[in-house]
Amino acid sequence: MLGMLGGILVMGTVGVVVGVGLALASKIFYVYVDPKIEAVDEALPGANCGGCGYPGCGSNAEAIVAGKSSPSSCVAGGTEIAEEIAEIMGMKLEAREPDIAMPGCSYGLHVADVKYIYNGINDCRAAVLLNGGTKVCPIGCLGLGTCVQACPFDALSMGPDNLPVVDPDRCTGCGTCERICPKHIITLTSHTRRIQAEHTTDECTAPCQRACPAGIDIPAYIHQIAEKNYAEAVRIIKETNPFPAICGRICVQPCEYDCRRNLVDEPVAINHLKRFVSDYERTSGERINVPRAPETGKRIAVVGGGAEGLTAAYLLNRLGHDSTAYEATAQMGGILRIGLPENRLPRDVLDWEINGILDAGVQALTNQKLGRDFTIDSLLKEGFSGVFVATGGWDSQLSDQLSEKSDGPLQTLPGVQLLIDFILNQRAGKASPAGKNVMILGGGKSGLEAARAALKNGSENVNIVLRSSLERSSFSEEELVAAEQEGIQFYFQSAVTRMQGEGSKLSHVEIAHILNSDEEETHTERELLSVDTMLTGAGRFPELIYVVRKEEGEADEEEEAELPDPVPWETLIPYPGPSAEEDIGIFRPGEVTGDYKAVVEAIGSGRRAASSIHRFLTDEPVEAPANMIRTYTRVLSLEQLEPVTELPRQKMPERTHEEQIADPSAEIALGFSEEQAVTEAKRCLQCGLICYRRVEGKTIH
Amino acid sequence: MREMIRLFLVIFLFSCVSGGLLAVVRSGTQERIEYQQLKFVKGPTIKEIMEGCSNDPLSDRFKIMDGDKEISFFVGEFDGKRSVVAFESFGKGFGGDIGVIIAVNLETDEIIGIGVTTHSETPGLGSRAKSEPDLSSQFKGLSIKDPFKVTADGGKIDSISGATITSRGVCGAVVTSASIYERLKNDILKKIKA
Amino acid sequence: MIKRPFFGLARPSLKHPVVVNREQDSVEEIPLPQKVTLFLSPHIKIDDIILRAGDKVITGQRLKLTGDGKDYLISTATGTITGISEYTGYLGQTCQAVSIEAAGDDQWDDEFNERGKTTSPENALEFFNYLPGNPDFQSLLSFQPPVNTIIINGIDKDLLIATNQLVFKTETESLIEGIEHLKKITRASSLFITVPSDLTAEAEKTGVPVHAVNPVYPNILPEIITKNILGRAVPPGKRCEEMGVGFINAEAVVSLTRAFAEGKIPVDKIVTVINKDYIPVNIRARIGTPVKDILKALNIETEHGDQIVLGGPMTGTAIYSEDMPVSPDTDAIMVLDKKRIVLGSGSHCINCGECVRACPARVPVNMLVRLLENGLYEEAAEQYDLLSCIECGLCSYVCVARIPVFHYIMLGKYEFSRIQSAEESNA
Amino acid sequence: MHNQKLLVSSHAPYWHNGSSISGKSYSFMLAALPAVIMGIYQYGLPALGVLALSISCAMIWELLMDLAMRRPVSIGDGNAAVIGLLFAMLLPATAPWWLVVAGTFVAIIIGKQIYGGIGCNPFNPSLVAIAIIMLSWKSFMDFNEALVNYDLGFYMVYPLSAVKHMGTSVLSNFSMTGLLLGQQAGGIGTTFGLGLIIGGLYLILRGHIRWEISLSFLLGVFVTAYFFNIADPDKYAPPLFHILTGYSLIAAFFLLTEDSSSPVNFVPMLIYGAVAGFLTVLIRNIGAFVDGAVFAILLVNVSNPLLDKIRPKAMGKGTEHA
Amino acid sequence: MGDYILLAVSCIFVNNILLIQYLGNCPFLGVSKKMETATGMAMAVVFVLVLAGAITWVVNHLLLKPFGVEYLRTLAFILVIASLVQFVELFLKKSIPALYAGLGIFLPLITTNCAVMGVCLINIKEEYSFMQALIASLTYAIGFGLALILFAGVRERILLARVPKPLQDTSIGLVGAGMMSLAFFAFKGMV
Amino acid sequence: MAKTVVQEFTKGLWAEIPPFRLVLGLCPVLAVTKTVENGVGMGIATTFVLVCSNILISLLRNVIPKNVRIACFIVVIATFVIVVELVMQAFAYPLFLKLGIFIPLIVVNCIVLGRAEAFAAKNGVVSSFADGLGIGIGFTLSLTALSIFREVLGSGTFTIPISSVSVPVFGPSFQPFNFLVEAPGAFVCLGLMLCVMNMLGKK
Repeated sequence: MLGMLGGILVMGTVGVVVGVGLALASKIFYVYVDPKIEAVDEALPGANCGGCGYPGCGSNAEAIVAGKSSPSSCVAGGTEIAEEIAEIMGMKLEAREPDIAMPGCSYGLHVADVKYIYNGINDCRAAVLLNGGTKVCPIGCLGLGTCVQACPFDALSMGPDNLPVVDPDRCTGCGTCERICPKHIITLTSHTRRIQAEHTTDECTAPCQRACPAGIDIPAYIHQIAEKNYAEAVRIIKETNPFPAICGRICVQPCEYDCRRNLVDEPVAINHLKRFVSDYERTSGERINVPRAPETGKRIAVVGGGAEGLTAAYLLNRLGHDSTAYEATAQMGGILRIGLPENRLPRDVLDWEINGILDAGVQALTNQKLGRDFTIDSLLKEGFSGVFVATGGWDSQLSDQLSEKSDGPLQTLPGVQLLIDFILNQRAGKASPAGKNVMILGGGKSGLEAARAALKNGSENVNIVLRSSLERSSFSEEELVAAEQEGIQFYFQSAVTRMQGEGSKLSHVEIAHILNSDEEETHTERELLSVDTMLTGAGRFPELIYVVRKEEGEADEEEEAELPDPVPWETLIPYPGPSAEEDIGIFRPGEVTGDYKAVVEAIGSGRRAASSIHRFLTDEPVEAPANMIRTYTRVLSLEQLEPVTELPRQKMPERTHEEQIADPSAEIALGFSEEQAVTEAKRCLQCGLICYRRVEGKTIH
Repeated sequence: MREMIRLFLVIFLFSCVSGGLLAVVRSGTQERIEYQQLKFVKGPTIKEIMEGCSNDPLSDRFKIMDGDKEISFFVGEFDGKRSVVAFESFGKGFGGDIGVIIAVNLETDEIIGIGVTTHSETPGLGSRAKSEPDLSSQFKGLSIKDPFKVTADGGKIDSISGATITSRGVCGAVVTSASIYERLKNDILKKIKA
Repeated sequence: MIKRPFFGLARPSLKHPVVVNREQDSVEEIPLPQKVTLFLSPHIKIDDIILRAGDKVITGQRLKLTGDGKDYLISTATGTITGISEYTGYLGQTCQAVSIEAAGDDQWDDEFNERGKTTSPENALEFFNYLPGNPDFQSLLSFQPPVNTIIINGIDKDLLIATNQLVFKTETESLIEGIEHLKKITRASSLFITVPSDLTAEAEKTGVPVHAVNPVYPNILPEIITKNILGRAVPPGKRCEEMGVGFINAEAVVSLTRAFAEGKIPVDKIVTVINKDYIPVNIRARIGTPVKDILKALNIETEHGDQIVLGGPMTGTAIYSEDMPVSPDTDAIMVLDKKRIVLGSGSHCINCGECVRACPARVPVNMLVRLLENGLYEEAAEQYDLLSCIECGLCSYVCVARIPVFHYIMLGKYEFSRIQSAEESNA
Repeated sequence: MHNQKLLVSSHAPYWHNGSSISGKSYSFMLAALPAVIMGIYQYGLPALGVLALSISCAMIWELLMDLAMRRPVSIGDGNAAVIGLLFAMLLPATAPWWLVVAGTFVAIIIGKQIYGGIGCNPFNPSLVAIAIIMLSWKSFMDFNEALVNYDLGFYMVYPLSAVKHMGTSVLSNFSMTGLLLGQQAGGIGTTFGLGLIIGGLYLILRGHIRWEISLSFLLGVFVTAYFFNIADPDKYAPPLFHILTGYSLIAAFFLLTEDSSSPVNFVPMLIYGAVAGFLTVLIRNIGAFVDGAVFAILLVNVSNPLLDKIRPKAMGKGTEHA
Repeated sequence: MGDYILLAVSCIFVNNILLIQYLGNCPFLGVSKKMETATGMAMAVVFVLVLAGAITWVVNHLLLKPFGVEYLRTLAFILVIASLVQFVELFLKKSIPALYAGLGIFLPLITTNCAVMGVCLINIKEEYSFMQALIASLTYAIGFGLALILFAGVRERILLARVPKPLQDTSIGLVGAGMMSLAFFAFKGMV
Repeated sequence: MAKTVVQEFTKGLWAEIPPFRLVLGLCPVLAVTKTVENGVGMGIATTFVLVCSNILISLLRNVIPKNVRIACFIVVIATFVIVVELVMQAFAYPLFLKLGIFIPLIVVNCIVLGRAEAFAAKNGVVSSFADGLGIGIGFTLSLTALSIFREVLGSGTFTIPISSVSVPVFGPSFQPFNFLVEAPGAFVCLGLMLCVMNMLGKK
């Protein structure tokens, strides 16, 4: 008992001293350090890989606590650490789709053309110092394995053909390889990124790929067919084109015109191969889909159930948003359903494809007409983060707006009327409502007529916006002077870039004045005009995305807040595709964007719209990459091929003439057999920028 | 302030509780530990130097206070006579204290034998003081009243090569025991007889 | 490769050639080629160039390249522009190359003459950027703080080359006149001439202070000359021009004389061609002449696996195509037989210290190369003097493990500047 | 573009002075030859056996390790052979075969290859092996015990242990010329002082080793031994004796100068050598080991990276603000 | 005086706490990758160990011994050391932030550095006087620091070498430490 | 996230086996693995402390204020260490002598404090127990493996735990590789074992 007392006494004394000392010290020497930073730093893996974009885990921890970086910014840590950090921060975690590195070069040094024999350091960066590397191709992999050495997670190795191979299980998507590769061969990729990808100049693209309006990775899927991985082929196609079976039947195949095999014999039957794999999907009975990115909780409305609208809806769905398609008629499909003969596009194929999109999670509402059953305003009010109007491909959504119902004008697109309607009504003596501020787009002489009519009807400001320059306009000097005296304002060399309004009313239109357009560089000056009625001279109205307008300075976070009534909105233009000559404005010279010569263009446009919306929702700039390959971009190519064995193109089996007569609605083309498909796929030269598959066994040296 | 008190209290309580708890464990094991220490540390040495005795010196032990230190004495019975006591003393070695047990014939004051019990000397050098008999056997038969010094210091004890300090430490321990012996001889005799 | 000396204790001694009384004093003329190719400076973008294929040009014509007329090119042949193509060169820099198909006889452009042949700095900048010998008037005239010391190189910047020495020996009179022009143009407060010690007599005729250099590599590197003349070393990562010291080749000075005398911009370059046996031949060729034509005129054959270097053995740049032309700064063309090519090894540094002892800038190359191998460019610059390197190449020359040390260092410098500019743009 | 003529592209410089690792290794072997021949002459076939086994084993271990780690085979550079040779030179001629095999394993694998091969080893591989063997199998490394069956006509007691145990009185048994000419017990290649000096001078002249290290080591040994000798001439041998016996000379020219584990700057080289010399004598005179060279060198190897931080300022550095 | 020097030599070299006594290896391997951190750690250890050695000696002789509760030594010591370290950390953070920036991050590591605790226990076990304990603590710490800094130099080079993948980092660090420990055998038997 | 108790236990045996995976607690690993007996003894002692302190800290985890938690953990751990020390003295005295200073030093073994801090302070009693036991057994296994390697090759013997009997493993002609039982050998052995573990792959 005495011993016990001694123990307690002594330890008690020590405890008192220590306790008092520490308690005092913690008071006296108190320095505030945000415990969150320490906690976050502790939770981070400490690999200092830099994948988060900060120099090390410590600085990322500070950035996370400061709110500059997201809890899931650590790519190396994975979800577990992200959850832990989110917990420390008291935040809800936004799920993130994993990125993995993907090498973008498929011809190693021993098969590609080389400029010289390299004698130097085993490091790609060093090789680049000597005339940009050994390969003739300016973007080809130099095969010295710098990325392999740089990978902090051992996920890369050099494959047998001296190209890097990624181990997807180990790759954390930190991006070290992407940053270190001097040729930018390795890029991080995910389905999200692939859906949004545009072909760029620093990327190895085949001629067919560049020609495809939908941007399908053609060599990749043909390669998968040759390897008999049909499901993978379908998945690759669906990343940019959710209608392989339809496209495979009715596409105008611009890709085949550019096929490099044209230099030798006949192009590869790219489209027939697409049809073959889509039929494979159809007969297998199982849907093959692009994996869906983590749920974002955002809802997007797509007005129009045609190829463009459905493409956008499907891809938005794949990007993690909830998309709903509104179709005015009773059935989805748009012009695909009514514009094509049954024997070229059987209806069951169409239904199969549309059902596939619906099965993937896209909501579809039929018999819903814009302006009658819902308005853009009502959709925004309902909580959609964006409304994509994709009705342009079929007919004008504006032409019959006054005839449908007798009781007043039916508003489809807020504040927009067709110039021709306005004039016809005017001439017919019907009441033509036009607001105080009227803007007339194009229209030539009838534009002027409409402007005068509007002024007569009580409009105060009437502007005519013209794409052309003053010299090239259809107005004479006298006409202009006269018109300006009447109070009509002209804007030459200008384009509409944005519309703003509230509820069902248009309030402002932003136009861009294009300055010195003769020079290579174009400068624009933007101007916001008050407009409540816009009369458009063109027959069709471009695809636009309507989103809720935020006042400047309004915090982003308060999305939950009640929307004001009427909803303020503005329009967003999807970034233009590679074939667009001009980048500015909605209305382009000649036709507007929605007039497609082929379904594949509509699909491409739908994909870009989906990508634009996704970019908008993730606070990225809505624009194409600066180095996107456009029609006028100079791309290295080949004029002739080294001897390549000529191989005949597979013939598409077709119904005989007699059979066609017997059953006129049955499909004429029958599709490749598997053997045919694989043989045809093997004809593909698997082109890269300048590489292609050479005759077997032949090497350069 | 409240935080400080709380902080202080927790540490205080923790210390007290653990101190008390350990005291209990300690009192439960104390006896056994003491015996174990004797058995394993000194036991083999005592047995060795008192070879031929007819009793168990380990259990035949008594304690005498030397100043504020308690010293254990082990009694050896030779030829039916309880004539030998063995006890431990310490000398400074190279790596710390060296414990030396010395057995003395109470009648002749002659050293029966010495043995090194504990040390922390360099293995292979100083440790030979314990493992090899070169050093300790030199003391056998000498009178405890002799001045023990190693040759390097002008004495007659040959030190272990490479371990002068250790040898010096052993001598020092023997010298210490001599003084203890001198001081306590009367008490020892008393105790033995008792 | 040359044989290792038996006594390895001493520093490597790489002597410059002495041109006095040698056969090579004669200069062989290379006929006008069918096609000349002229490189534009890398900052000119293809989209800005207003020259078009099919444009007719005449010899010595000042061709405006861009709309604002700041950038120009001196045509070196009379004929038609056949194309503008992109070329990726040393350090991965891309620049545009203009090819001109020569149409027989030269017609000379008279613009310089018409403009009065004044010695104003503006005129120099407008006409002399492509002068043979590649004078850097841009630096000499517009550097801030201004360059006030100009050193005329009478010794060539690399081994085996004799271009400038030759000029010194054979065209002393023109040189004296050229120096007068140079003085008027630049108004530099002091001029020096550097020559190998055995050309001191010729150099002294010019009346300009002469700095005789022991003709052993790397004594002729600008940084070392700056240090020897000014007594101040160039701080790491800085250029000599930042110390107020500019350099101009003797050949460029002589070209000035010719330009003023004839009223035409000279378009011929003296080049030392070093064939596979290391025997140098001096030739005079039109700027833009493909290497192929020169080799053909001299009957030098190349095979698969050989190496052609523009410049000398220590600092030149290897080219991969014989279509590569002679530039205003091409002092030498060296053809290396494949047997003589040193194969770089992937060995680790064995820490023998040869490089450390050979380095004139006292850079700890042994540690530097370790860091560079591991890609630690920032540490290399901060702790191991990466930026102090004066790019002489001696480290690679002496490396026992045959590591391409110089390559590593240039890679390190390149990557380090990239990292720095990336950081600057982030900040 | 097939079969076209391609040129080689590399970075400047395009010349090289012709030195190579293999050349260096062969020079080392050549330099070691006098001492080795003397060793074989004195100890006969067993010495030759040890040498042959050691060199071949070293090369085999190197090869195996290269294969195991999928590295380019590096035995061609001769470095492994040199390590094997030096290791064997340090052994007594009677070393059993398994000792040689195990020793070369330690030297090549633990001493060199696991750090990444040539140039990466922070310690001299041969010495790592010798030190480990000295700890593990003392009796085989005790030259007195090992060479007990040899009678070569001179005093067959390992000089250092003789002095250590018996004091300087035994010095009369040795003549300095005798020691210089190899009349002493010791390792196969360590006794013939003259041969080692000739080899060392050859290496210095060829520029393969750094004379600063060798010189400062010998000076370090000399000065330290001199002071010890002055302090107690009965106990501590004179400086020349220390230089000519044990591993001193082979250490000065062959072991201490191993590239990877020694400094390259002038001042560090001097310090490195001198400290090694000092420690060698210190261990011999007051330490537990008979010959201190092995551990002294390992100890300076450790300090090499730190020492090598002493270096001259790079040209132009620090003048920015001048 | 001579004894003290002998003690110092013994503690720094002959019985080096890291390489011969195997104490304090976790921080040894942990912070030896860079010279800077090694120097910081070495300084921190010297600083703390001297304080800890003195205080634990006092605690032992003035508190534990008189009460006969030496069995509580471990508990008392670790408590004292841990709070000492925390105290020093707080103190430096507030008063000498410059020093804290250099040493601060190493201080928490010292709490679980068995070299500190080990030396305190050795001081008691060897029954050193206060002065001896102080010197032993200081010199053990110096020995620790010396080994750490030397090793950091070696390790910096090893990090730049082509060590095979499975051996990288700690594995090769341990082998290197073993070699260094071997080298320290040089001092064997000197004192 | 939710791991079962079994998982908490088994992870200590392979996936997170100290000191190979978590490079912590090296000092005892190096110091006491000269003989198998020492290794096993040390392992068991550590396991005991680990399990007990894990349980107690897990129980008290809501009582301990955050800013003095380390001090409190240390008190808890030290208490158990002293218990082990006393018990070992009473019942396994020879082993106590051999392990010497390393028994009290369990208190600063990073593994023990590390588990307390990283696991027991955040988890329930049952998982903390499983975790402590798993890690402890893993630690013991590592020590055993290392000590077998070192003793068998370094001394040519095998000391059976508890009985303290050293059995020669090889014939008399075997020359033990003494280096392994010396300090440097301990470092090298551990380094090479880590290498082997790395080669065997994580998890």
